[in-house]
Amino acid sequence: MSVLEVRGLSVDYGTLRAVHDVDLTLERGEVLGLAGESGSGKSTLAYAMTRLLPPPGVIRSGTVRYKGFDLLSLAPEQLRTLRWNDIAIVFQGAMNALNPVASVATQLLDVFRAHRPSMPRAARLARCRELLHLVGISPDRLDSYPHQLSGGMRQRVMIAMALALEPEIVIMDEPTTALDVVMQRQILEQMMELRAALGFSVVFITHDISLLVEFSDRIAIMYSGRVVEEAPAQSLYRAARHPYATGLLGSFPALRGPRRPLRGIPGSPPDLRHVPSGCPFHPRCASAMDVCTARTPVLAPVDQHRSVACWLEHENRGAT
Amino acid sequence: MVNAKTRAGLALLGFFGLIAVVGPWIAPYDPSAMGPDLLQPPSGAHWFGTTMTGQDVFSQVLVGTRGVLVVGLVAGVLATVLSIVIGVSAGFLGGAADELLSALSNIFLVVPALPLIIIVASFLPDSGDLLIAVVISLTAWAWGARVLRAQTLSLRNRDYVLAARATGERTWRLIVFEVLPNLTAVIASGFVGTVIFAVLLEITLSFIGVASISNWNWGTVLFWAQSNQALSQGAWWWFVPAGLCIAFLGTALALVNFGIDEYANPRLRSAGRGKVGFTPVERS
Amino acid sequence: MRFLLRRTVFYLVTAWAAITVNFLLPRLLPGDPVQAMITRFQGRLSGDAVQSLYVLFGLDQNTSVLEQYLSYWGNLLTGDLGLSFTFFPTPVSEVLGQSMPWTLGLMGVTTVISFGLGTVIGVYAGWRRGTWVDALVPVTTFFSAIPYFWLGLIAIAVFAVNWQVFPAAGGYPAGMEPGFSGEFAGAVLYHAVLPAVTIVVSSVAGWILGMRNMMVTVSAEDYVLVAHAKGLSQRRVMISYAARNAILPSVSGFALSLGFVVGGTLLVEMVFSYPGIGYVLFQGVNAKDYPLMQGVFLVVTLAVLVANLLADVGYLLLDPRTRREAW
Amino acid sequence: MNEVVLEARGLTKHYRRGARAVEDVSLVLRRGRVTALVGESGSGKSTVAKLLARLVPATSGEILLRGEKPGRFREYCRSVQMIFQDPFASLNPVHRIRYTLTRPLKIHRRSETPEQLLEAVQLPADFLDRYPHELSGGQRQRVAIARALAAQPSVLLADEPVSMLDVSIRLGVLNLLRDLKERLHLAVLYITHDIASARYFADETFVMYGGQVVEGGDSETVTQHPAHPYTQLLIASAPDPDRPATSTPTPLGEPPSLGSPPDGCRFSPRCPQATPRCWTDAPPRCSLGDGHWAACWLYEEVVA
Amino acid sequence: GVLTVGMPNGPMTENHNPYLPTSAASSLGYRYVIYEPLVQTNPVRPTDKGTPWLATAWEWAPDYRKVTFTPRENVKWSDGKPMTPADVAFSFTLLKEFPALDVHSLPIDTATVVDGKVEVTFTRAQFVNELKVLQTIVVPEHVWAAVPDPATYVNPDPVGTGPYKLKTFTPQTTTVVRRDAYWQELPKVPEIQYTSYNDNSAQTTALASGTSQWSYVFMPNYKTLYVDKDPANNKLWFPSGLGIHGLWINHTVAPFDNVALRQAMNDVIDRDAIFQRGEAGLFPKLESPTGLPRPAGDPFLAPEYVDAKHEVDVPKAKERLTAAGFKLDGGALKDPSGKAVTIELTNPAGWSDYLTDLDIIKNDLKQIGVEATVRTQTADAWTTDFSNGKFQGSMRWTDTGGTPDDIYTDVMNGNQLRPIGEAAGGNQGRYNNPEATKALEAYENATDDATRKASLAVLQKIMVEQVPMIPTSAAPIGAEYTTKHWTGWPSEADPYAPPQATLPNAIQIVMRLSPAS
Ligand SMILES: Nc1ncnc2c1ncn2[C@@H]1O[C@H](COP(=O)(O)OP(=O)(O)OP(=O)(O)O)[C@@H](O)[C@H]1O
Ligand SMILES: Nc1ncnc2c1ncn2[C@@H]1O[C@H](COP(=O)(O)OP(=O)(O)OP(=O)(O)O)[C@@H](O)[C@H]1O
Ligand SMILES: [Mg+2]
Ligand SMILES: [Mg+2]
Repeated sequence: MSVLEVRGLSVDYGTLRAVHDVDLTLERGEVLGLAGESGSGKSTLAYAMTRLLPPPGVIRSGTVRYKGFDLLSLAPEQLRTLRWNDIAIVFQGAMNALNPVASVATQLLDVFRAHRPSMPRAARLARCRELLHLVGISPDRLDSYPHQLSGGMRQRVMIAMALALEPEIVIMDEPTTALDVVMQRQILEQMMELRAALGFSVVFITHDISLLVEFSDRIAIMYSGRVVEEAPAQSLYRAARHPYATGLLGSFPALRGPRRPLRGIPGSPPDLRHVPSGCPFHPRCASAMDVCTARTPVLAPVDQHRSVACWLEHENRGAT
Repeated sequence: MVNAKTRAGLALLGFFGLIAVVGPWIAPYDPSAMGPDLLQPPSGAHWFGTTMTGQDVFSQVLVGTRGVLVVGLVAGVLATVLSIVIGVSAGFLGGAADELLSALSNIFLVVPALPLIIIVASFLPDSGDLLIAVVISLTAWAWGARVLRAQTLSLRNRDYVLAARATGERTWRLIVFEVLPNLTAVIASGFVGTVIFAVLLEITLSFIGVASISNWNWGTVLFWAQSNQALSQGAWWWFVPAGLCIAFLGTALALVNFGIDEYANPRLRSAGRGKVGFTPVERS
Repeated sequence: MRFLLRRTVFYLVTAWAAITVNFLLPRLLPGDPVQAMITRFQGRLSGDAVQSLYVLFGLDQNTSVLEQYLSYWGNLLTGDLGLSFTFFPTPVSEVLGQSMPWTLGLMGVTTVISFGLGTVIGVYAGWRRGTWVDALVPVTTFFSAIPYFWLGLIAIAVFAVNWQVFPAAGGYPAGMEPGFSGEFAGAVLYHAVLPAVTIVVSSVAGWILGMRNMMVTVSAEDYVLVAHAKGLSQRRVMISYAARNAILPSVSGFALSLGFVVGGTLLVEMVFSYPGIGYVLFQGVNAKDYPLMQGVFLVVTLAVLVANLLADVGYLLLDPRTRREAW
Repeated sequence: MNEVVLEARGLTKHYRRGARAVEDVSLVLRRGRVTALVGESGSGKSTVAKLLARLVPATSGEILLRGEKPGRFREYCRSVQMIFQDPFASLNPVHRIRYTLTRPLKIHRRSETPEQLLEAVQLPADFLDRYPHELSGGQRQRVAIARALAAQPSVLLADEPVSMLDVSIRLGVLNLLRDLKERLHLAVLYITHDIASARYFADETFVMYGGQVVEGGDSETVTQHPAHPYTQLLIASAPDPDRPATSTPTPLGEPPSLGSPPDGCRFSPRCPQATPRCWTDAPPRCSLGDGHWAACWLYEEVVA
Repeated sequence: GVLTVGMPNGPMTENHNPYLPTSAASSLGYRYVIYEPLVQTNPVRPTDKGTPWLATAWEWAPDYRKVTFTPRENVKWSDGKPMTPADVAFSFTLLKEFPALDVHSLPIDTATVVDGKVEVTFTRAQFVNELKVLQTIVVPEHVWAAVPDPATYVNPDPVGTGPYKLKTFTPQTTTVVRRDAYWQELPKVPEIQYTSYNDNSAQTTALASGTSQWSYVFMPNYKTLYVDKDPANNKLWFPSGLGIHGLWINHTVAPFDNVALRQAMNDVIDRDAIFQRGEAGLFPKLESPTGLPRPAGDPFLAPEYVDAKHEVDVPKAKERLTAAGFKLDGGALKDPSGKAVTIELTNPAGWSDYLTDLDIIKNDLKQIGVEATVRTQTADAWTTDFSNGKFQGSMRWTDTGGTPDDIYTDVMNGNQLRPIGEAAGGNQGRYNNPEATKALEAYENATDDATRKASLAVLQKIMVEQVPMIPTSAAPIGAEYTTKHWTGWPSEADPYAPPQATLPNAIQIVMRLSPAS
């Protein structure tokens, strides 16, 4: 059963289309990984779903359904009550995501004040302590200010805050970039444990393919504002179908096992202002065909679990 | 690119600039010439009326524009240069130099401006426009220097400054070419602020009778109007135009300042009308 | 603590330098108090008075500037600011004591009002960027660009002379004796309305503009976005997240301007015949009244420096990020 | 071949507010070799790079360039260039790329053109007239590399040059570095969080923890046979799609405070194998053969 | 029932010392309703016999080195003690012992009580200072003898012989109330309020609105600003004493040492324009070429100048110049050596009346080809430059006194000559004429009227023919007052006293005031 359904979402920054006609489904309790080149619109997509995209971003088309509501047509007040209660976000830079002049406690309590006005103060405080404990931070850190916490701790405070109201969906945008792997693992494993316990769904954005494969159930790969392939993590890792996805998987070094040659992807990413005609990847694609320069392939299922936006797949399909 | 506010400001400023250049030529009368019509309200012959001694107020305002603009610009430039030299050096060099220069700007901040101006004006033989501009800039740089110092402190450890140093740039080049350009917005708005301050101060000085009133400027017009109690005499035409001109000049500068801010701060530029927190849905 | 100590030492040094400058400044002025007095009376005091005045002001003895400087410090440290020449033989401290409350009252209150009002409007204008509130900002700058005396005189012409709704001059009615009565307080308030309103009108734009621009900048910060994401009410986000951070730069400006309050404003006091310290200083300057000038400078200098120090401390309290450095 | 170009002896850096960012670090960079520096966040890696570039003054310790004490800064930076960690922060937003690239050429009187520099990092020449904000992260990082190369240094200090890029672009940049190393015999210090890339690109790898280098040696050995408990933890924590389902136990605990580090081994509070001695005495460098060493009491016997 | 007096003098501090020019009592003038002089003299009619006040009679020795006062008898201090001759003598001794109190620098030698009369002797002849001596105020010995330093005494509880005593003081306003008893009939004004405004414009507004009933303030257009607001009652009278304003010329600057040039300048300067426009009709017109204002100067005029009037006469001026070798060349005047004649006129910025005068003078001088420029300075710089002789031309006043001596001494006394760069107390124009100096000395020390007349004639001749300074206006002793509440004010028709509230004569005026019906 899906908790979030994105259909045909397009987002513009002025004249520039950063997200292009994206379809995405998030199932209950699953971790959906989102990867792709930098600048392919991952963050834009995640923020647009909750209408948190800062100006000059504008949503041009599409629907985002959550439990039957279309988030894009809700009035601000309705949206406000839904936020955090149902959809929480862990932002990319935890350094800047906490209000520098308010203590951790204040910022946690704010969430309860807004969404659980009837909850007694003592209960709120108790819940805050419990939350910090949950993410492995000593509760006496409640009175600390953000600058007094290390990057990892701030990130964990954000996670605690995200879980405060036991939301249905948690969106995490590169929550661990710039942290060392030890810290990264600590945080993610905690998150996964909590997910197992609480049963929420996660949208997880990162550049680190290894991490993504390891932690997510399903992965969507974005290129130039579009989702080009979507498949269960393991099957994507073992056999990607879209040439860009294949290229990505062939580009990262492995820590263990024999050293394998890294293939990389030739060429450079497209300028979003001058996107090539047809399939945006075709100038870099080894198996590009005539049709690729002329028409843009759409994301379509190729088997039960996998969708790909590539003419190669579509022609196969057309043949069958 | 340039928004409506800035355009309006620039247009107004250009208008005053034009008057400053051609004012003395297009003035219908010699502003000092005492005509036969004493204290006449505005008429076809005297658009802004006449003074107690029969001078033409319109001509005085026209001719006086140049002095105001010159003082404002010269004082603005000098004060800005001083504040840059002292503020940026203090912030960039740090250590003892910083403490010394900060103390210097603090002293200039607390030393009262009026006596200082009187003292300097007394020492120099001719208290003309340029001198007043110099003196005003002496009293006006300290605040800017403080602001610039604080900004520089935050800039000097930016990676791009370090990176430029790592390529072997000399210190003065770091200051001039790496730090300064990033202060453009601050400097520009400081400059505009100082120009407004200088214009107001010059006019005030003329008004309270400290600055020279040998040359015509709007302050001189107001000085004569006030010392002849124009308002009490009902001669509003003598008092009002110069005051409004000052206000419009100041507003023009402030409007330009809006533009500078938005031009130099990409966040302000791109933020548009949109509201943070609720991305608009505009289906086409 | 070490931070505070270092700041204090810095301020002490600055104070010393500023006070020394303040001592030298009046002595750099050409002329002397007696000549200035003769000039000021423009013939109504005969030239014969020169001799008696030199004796009166104690300027008939020759002392070197260094001696004067040393005795000045000696007197300062014992709290003696000397006798004013303008109001001879009233002690400078008494002259200050007499005009300071008026200055502090009028300027202090209007500075606070102006800051408060400007901040509130600025917060709102920045938050609702592009709406009519925001469009108000250029209008207020128009008022701030008007020379103050012009605004004041027009206000007098309109409200005091033409409509006669407010008094034109003074801090209280001419015949009334200051005291702690309700009647007197009422009269003082009534007399303060016109000066106060004109001050606020001409100074509020600066605060609005600064606050608005900070709000616009801060509104784009991640933590404001997070606050929205948390589903907090608009008010809460605007006040506790955006405004709370945006106000920081204004605070030091506010503290400084509170320091400058002590200096009074010559123009207000001239235009409204208000009994403050600005006009006293102006008289002192015109009269070469060294002791009075020094006294006013001293008070202003100390007030500004203390305000500066307070701004530092205030910053420490308001911005937890700086606290670590301090303690 | 492989002679020492840059050597650091006992480098120590204490920041003014008491952070002991780097403690007694000794390093050797050789011609034509890439030396990787990995470690936890805040362990002082960037500080080491800045110390080596002489951008921050060392509290103690010395730096030797080709065996000699370095002279004037300008001469020094001709030989030692640095790529900064953050490509968004290290390019001045007000200058066009042309300015950024022309300056080092002028300063060091090189005869190349900026176009040639861009070509070396595989960027088209029309980038010269762009401003940094018109470039993507990967493009910026390549410009930063081009700038560092303009002086034709013999040592390149690359501080996380690829952290912000997606893997395909990352690969391009690293290949470029390797190519330079091979063609120009550059000595490279490669700082990274991506241990797998250290394995692939670096000849030797050093591991830092809490301001100290705790292990060093041949990259393959350090990544495949980590000796120091922290290195083991690091390797075990690194993401790996092929990881067996049984996840590694990771100790919860906070990184050391650099203000008042523990007396003995700085890792001791978090170390699963810590002994009482670890708490009180700093461990020596224990050689494990083949140039592989670790600073840990566990290997004391091996030395003895 | 209150008389409100206003002055544009800024805030006051509590100081009722009648001697100090810096005290509120002097600044606002209420010292003269609390303390009284020995004799009331009228500077508008300086040669009139004084009105006996605290002295019922006085008599000068022929050489004017001694004066004998007969103190009034039934006078009581406001603390109830009687005034004695000793008090009078003490008041003179006080001035001698504390030169700081003696603003007139009277060379008092002794002051003794002889047979209930008081004899005061001087080290120099006091003919020219007669009025100043007679106007000396009397203070109670029983109060002031105990004051250690009268120069720094703020006199918190003033005790005087006048009909008023201090009621309240605030920095803005001082109030005095009528005493119960007085040595003559009590005045009808029960209370006087002295209010200080911060500047002329505030004072003018107060006068116009009737808040102030009596003041002396310069107003640029008294008709619209004041009189028109209540034409029936708002009055002003600006008589003149023996003091003048004029264009001072620096005689050390060539070619202004040339008398023909000075005469020519005098010929073209339009005193009427200065009266009308520059001084707003308030500074009385100065018509006599001798520089003596009329009618105050009438008794002193030499016979040949009694009917002389200054007239603007451009052709005559040009004639004089040509005769002296000057050339008018295409509108520009060249001196005999061929140099263009230019003059820089300086005055403090902010002195708008003088600056208007200078503008008028500038335009006038253009008629004889003299290129004048007007430059403003700060008041201090101007004061210093003027007394140091570093100016070319400036508007300034002369001293005012009971005889023409004050004017002429200021303008041409050779004893006050100082080299350029050294401050001079008078004769700042550096006019060097031994004949003038001798005539002044003769006038001051003469013991008979004939000598006085003769030397005065010499001085007037020098003034007319040498033009050491170009007089433009008389110095006014004027005031604005309203007859709405009180009548009996001095006026042109009844010039019994100068109308200002800050002069000793103020009490004379208050005594004459009666409520308007
Ligand atoms: N304010 C903006 N104005 C114009 N273009 C923008 C703006 N913000 C983002 N973009 C563009 O939109 C595209 C998508 O950006 P987005 O931040 O969603 O990418 P991303 O996939 O999250 O990249 P990264 O991996 O670097 O975080 C980028 O090409 C970027 O240049
Ligand atoms: N300018 C400075 N002043 C004070 N402390 C500093 C300064 N720069 C760095 N530090 C401190 O020194 C320590 C080492 O910082 P450094 O940047 O070298 O770490 P790093 O290993 O590069 O970390 P990362 O992997 O996050 O880049 C950190 O604790 C940091 O807080
Ligand atoms: Mg992103
Ligand atoms: Mg680093």
